Amino acid sequence: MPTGRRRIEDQIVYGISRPTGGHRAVNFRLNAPYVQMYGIVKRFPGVLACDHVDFDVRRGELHALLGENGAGKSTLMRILYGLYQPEDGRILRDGAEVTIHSPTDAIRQGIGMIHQHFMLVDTLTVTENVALGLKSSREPLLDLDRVEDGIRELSEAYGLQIDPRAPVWTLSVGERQRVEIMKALYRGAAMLILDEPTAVLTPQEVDELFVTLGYMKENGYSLVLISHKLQEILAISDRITVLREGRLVGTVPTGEMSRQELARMMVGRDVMLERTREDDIDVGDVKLRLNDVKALDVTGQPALRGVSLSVQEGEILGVAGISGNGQRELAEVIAGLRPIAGGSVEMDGTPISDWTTARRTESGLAYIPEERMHDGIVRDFAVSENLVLQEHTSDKFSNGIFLAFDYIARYSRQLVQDFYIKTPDIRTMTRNLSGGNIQRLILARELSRRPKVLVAAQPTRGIDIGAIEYIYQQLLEQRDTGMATLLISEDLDELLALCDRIAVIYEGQIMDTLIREETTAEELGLLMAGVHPQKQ
Amino acid sequence: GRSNQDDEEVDAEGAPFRVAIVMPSSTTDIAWSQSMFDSLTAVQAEMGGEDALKIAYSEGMFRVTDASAAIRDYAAEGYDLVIAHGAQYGNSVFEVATDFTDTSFAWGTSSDTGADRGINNVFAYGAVANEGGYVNGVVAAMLSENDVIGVIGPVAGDAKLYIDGFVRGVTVVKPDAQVNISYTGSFSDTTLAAEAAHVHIQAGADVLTGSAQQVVGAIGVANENGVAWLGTQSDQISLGPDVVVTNQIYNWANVIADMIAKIEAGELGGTAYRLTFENDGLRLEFNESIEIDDAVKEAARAAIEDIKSGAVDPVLIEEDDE
Amino acid sequence: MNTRLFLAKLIDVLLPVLAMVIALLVGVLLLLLLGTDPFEAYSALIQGALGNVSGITQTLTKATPLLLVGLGICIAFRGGVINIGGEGQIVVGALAATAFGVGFGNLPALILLPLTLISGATAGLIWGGIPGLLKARLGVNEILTTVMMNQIALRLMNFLLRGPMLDPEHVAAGTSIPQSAALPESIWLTRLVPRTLFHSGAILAVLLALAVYFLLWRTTIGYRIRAVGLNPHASRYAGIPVPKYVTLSLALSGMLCGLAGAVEVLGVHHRMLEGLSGGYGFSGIVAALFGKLHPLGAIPASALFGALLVGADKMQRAVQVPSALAIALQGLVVLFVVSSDLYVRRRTRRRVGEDGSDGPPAAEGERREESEEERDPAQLARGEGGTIQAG
Amino acid sequence: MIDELFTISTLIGILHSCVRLATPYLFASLGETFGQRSGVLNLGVDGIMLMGAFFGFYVVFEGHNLWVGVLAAIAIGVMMGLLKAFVSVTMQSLQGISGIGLYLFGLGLSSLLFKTLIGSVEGVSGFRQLPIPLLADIPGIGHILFNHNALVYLAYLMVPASWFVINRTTLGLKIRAVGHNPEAADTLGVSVNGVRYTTLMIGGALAAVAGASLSIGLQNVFQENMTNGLGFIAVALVYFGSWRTVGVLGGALLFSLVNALQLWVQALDIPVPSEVAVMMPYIMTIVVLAFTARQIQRPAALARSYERGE
Ligand SMILES: Nc1ncnc2c1ncn2[C@@H]1O[C@H](COP(=O)(O)OP(=O)(O)OP(=O)(O)O)[C@@H](O)[C@H]1O
Ligand SMILES: Nc1ncnc2c1ncn2[C@@H]1O[C@H](COP(=O)(O)OP(=O)(O)OP(=O)(O)O)[C@@H](O)[C@H]1O
Ligand SMILES: [Mg+2]
Ligand SMILES: [Mg+2]
Repeated sequence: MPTGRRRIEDQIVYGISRPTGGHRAVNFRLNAPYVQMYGIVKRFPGVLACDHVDFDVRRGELHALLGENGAGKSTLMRILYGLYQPEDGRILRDGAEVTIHSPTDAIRQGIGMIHQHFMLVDTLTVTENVALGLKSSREPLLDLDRVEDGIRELSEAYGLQIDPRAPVWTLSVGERQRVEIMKALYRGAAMLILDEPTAVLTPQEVDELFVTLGYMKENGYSLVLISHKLQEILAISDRITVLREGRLVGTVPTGEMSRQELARMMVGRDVMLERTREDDIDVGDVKLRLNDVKALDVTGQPALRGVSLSVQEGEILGVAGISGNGQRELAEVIAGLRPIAGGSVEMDGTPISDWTTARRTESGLAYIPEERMHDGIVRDFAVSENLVLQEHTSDKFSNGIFLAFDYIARYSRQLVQDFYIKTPDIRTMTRNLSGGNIQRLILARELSRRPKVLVAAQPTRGIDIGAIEYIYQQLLEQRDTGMATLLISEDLDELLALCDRIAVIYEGQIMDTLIREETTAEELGLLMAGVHPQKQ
Repeated sequence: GRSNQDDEEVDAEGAPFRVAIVMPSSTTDIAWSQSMFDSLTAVQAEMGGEDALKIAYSEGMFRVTDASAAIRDYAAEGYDLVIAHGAQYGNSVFEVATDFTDTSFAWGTSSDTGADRGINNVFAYGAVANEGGYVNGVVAAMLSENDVIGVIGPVAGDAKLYIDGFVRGVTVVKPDAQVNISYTGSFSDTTLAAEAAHVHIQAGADVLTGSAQQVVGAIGVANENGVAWLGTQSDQISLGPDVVVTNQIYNWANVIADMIAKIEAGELGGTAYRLTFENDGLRLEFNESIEIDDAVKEAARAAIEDIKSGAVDPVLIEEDDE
Repeated sequence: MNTRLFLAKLIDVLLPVLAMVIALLVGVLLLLLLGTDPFEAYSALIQGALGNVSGITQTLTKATPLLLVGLGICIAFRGGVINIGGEGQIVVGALAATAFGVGFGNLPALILLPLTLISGATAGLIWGGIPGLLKARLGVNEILTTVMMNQIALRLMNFLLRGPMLDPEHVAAGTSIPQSAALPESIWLTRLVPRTLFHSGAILAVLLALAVYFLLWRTTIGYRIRAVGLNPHASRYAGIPVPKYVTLSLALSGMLCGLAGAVEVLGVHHRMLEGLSGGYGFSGIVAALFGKLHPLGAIPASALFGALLVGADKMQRAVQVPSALAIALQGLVVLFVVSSDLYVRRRTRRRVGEDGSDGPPAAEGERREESEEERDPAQLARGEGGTIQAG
Repeated sequence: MIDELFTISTLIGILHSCVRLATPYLFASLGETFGQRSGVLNLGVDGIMLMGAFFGFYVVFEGHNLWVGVLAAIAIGVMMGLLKAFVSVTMQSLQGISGIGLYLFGLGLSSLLFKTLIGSVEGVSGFRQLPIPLLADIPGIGHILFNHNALVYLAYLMVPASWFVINRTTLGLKIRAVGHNPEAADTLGVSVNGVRYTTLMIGGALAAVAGASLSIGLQNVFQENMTNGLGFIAVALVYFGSWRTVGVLGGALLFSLVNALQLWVQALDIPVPSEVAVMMPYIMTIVVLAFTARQIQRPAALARSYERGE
């Protein structure tokens, strides 16, 4: 669409020239570094988050940033975006040294950032979110209509489909991310930092995102992509920088790298990427059964329209599906966090639909929530306190009234050891752990209870491969000891690697349940889109 | 006459007589507390100022614990007379009085001197407010043209004497006049009191009265609407120069002077004073700046005389209880 | 713990006191406005609060209700709710205690005393529990309800003290003074120092402070209250019945305030009368803050704030300034102390590293509290919480 | 008696009282709404009101024009707002408590100034009834709505005005954003603290005018602590209105209506015990909210002070 093209050109002139205010033509020299960072140092209480890190991004380049949880990726980029001040180091833009004290400065330097945890005001509409902080053409009044037009143009030009008038809280994760990108584009950013943008996206959304990023690259944007997914990085990045424990491991052209090599750079040892599993486990009797379960979502709309499935002892049943098709509700109904609107849930053959969450937990149900920062832990509790969140009343940890402190302490130290949770101490505030470690903490808490049934929602989202390897290992071990696992995930590779059977959920119904050996990613993909392969 | 004696005595000893007073609200509440404070300063002036009569005060002692601490302190500091100007201070007064038997105390709004409990260093004093209430009632009845009169009380059961007397006075003159009484449920809610005034006026009242420090708001409204206001306790004319017709004023001067005299004569308590028209403790002041129908003035004076002579007794009116 | 950390924490503890001093220095301006000699005034303030037995006992007497209310506030804060209803809860507590004590006056003291205290506590528990329930079940904001319930309680008191509970003797004497009959002398709390108001309620309060500390940091209930206060969602996921604990923290908070009322009646006035509380509900919040919202911190804190109140009154008497001055000074002190908190938080955060790695388990609560300071605002925010989906 | 209550004239009277009574609550609650929408809880409203009430009164008492009095109130209100902002935004103090400090400070200082500068309760002639030509003559409505003093009208004008500022201006957008997600606003270069300073100054000004509306509008007198805790009710009403200007209007009107009603019930001595009558406004407010309370959109960052990640 030629018109679309034209707009892009305009946009770029606009985009690149506005930050410096001057009227430079579009004759930017590709491969000239746009931003350079030298010897960046950032210290947090107890952690050296960045230890003399060098980093640079060229024009028209997509530079991937890779590293374990807590390696310092977000921090490095937050420094570039003016959210944190480095203790040491220099930042250059177009070869000239700049100081970036605040996001405002960053924006002025043409730098935009898509945060890992979205920075959107969800009570406001898309347009309002974009207009926020911008000078209005008719101060002091708002000029939302103009902003809206701008948004429509850009979304057409970059294939970013969003309804400018929708309140953000009604948007899907993918749409929210587009709003974030829109914010940056509208502000005429010449460089875009994306912190784990794909962690929260469905495969389709990931593809759409990459298309957009492609456009932007063509048009001379500098892009930084943080991700834990090696194949993605290998697929679309030009160069890769790897950090480990705050230090720079190296920057390499993507072409020369393999997943194995990357993994080694990241973790510092060989990582088993292909999980092979011996398949001769004997599945026992049914541990968890859902009969025609119905449930409503927050807005009162039906989210589960009669879901039936069963998980057997020693089996991992995967639930594949594009997020927002009822996965969250499914997990919550089983965990007893959402009232059941119809049908029944059985554990060990006994109906548990009307049991409290606590009772389900006591009788052997474990749950790894999707929103771990939000639902999985109390950020401001000590690690040890979070490790007994479910069980603190059980006679292991209390006599019903008083908590058994010393035991809890000993127990926590043990888990921290067994599950390799990276933390200074069991009394450290949990919020000071990196996301990967928080996930380990939750896993430790749930698995150490030796549950009969585990419901795990997106257990590896945003987790580095080292941690992922470990988590897979744990899940498989537990399975071998007879745990029945319901694994809800959008990552097909993950499902295909771990599951015995895979159920595909679409609009609150199970499209089909397939044996892993007899299905393919393609088939699953179609089902996830609501299409029955045989029917076409 | 008394004051001369005092002067002599003071001269004789030289050291000033030291009075301390503890009061629940502010010295400027134009109500209960202010009436006493003004009287004290009046006595002071009469006796010859600071070096004849030294006054120490603690205001805003609505918290009884604080008041009780203050009373005890003043006693300990050797004040000659410690006035506890509030009903709620009763406990504290007697408790301290038993500890400081040679200090004299006075307890407001009561007739209980604790004599029956063998305590004899406590005076008691109160105002027979229904006398002034009665007279104000008479005045109200005569002023009212559409025979509707509004009363703004603080808390039901409080200011009972005044209001009962007032109602009595009205009904004596105009048996079928309507007296609307409304309470704000608080002593200091000037906003609600003001609105209550509005309501009364809209409900047809053309004469208003009320008690407690909250009335300032109501007087403002009366003023704005040119509706007559009858004041009580402390001088409220300044607030409504054009509408405050009469003002029952508590004049504690004599009581104070008499207590001082008794104390210096070595009698530390036992007397229960009651402010009445008879002993000039109650005064009815007419607002000189506005001209008032002589008939009204006359009726008021007559009412006062009747009360003095005991011809009418505005006190016992338990039956017509709201 | 190592001495450096100990010193650091000592400074943290002393910072509020420093802030208080600075506030008083600013207060000098007010004194000059009144043409009083600041030096004289402040020496009177200190004298009055701590100078002699009477001063000290007054301070402690004042500190007793402040501590009890402060403890209630601590629980509420930890549970993520704000309790501005202390005032009303004190009043109903005092009313209930009096009603019971007078009504069943013929019971033996050993039974009557505890029952009287309990009835006071219960009344407070209900008065605090109602906002709790309304918040937990219907999402009615507790600031609104507690503010309103204060007014209702006051009017209820006005009514009862002039009607049903009015002292029969006074009715007889015709002097209808709004106060109840006296409680049987047998259950008056013993005065610890003769010729003062200082009574054994103070001991009770201190014991309760310990109890609350244990409740919050050593028991499962406290653990749940704190968990709910910090993250209702995660608490739900962990199977904690959130609405129940929201209600509970407000109810317990109210219970302690109600108890404060009962103790004031039993220890100081021996009957119910107007002006029994007059602001303890708010002062208690301040005391709790001075104590860093920690039950044990509340002990010295309430003593400190009590001293300020008592000293200010003494100052009014000594240099004869309007009572308003005392109030204004309190305001300044609160503003300065609450601000000084920032530095404590900053210092604490700088120590996070060391903190993780030292200190005996005994220091749990303390450590927790310390790092918790930085997020009390967050708790407050959550206290604001619109609604929490039931179950 | 009871039937009098339902005569047209009485109903008009009740509504007229209601409209007037709501004035101070409107000013104060709207002011508080600004603060809370930007994420700051200010419990000190009552203290600011008292300061406003005093300065408004004092200026008029000194013989100046009524509007000069209002300006004086605004000035002091802005200063009190600044103080609150400094303490709870810059110093990031616990907002609930710093508010109480502000309240005590305002309460004390206003009384102190009153004692030193004036000394005794005096009256002034404040804003007078200002019937709006023509409109005031409409039967019923005219008296209810258009027969009040200037400040009453101003209070009601503040409702659409506040709504407009919050929903139609760039400042309003910033306020809403800062109150809900300060981090997000910050990353877009919105000065979180700047916005909060602004809203607190606006809130202070409005609270002070609320005070003035008593001392030179409805009562024409100043007395120590004359607000008698009105400011706390005003804060409560913000929750009642769930942070919407219209909701706040509703809350103020409901509370005032019940108050007016109970005053009338008493005045017409309808056999309702006054003890009960005086409790009704508070009970009703709770009850009504309890039945209407829904998933309200409270500013997510309310009462949470903001500091960047580090
Ligand atoms: N604001 C902060 N305060 C204290 N510590 C912090 C802060 N931000 C980051 N850290 C710590 O700094 C280290 C680096 O964090 P960072 O967010 O950069 O890791 P990351 O590479 O983004 O990890 P992940 O892959 O989980 O996002 C971690 O140990 C983290 O705990
Ligand atoms: N204010 C803070 N104080 C202490 N630590 C913090 C703070 N903010 C962030 N961190 C730590 O820095 C890490 C990086 O922050 P970020 O928001 O990127 O989370 P994350 O680790 O990437 O989580 P996830 O992997 O789930 O996305 C966080 O995991 C957290 O442990
Ligand atoms: Mg990160
Ligand atoms: Mg991460």
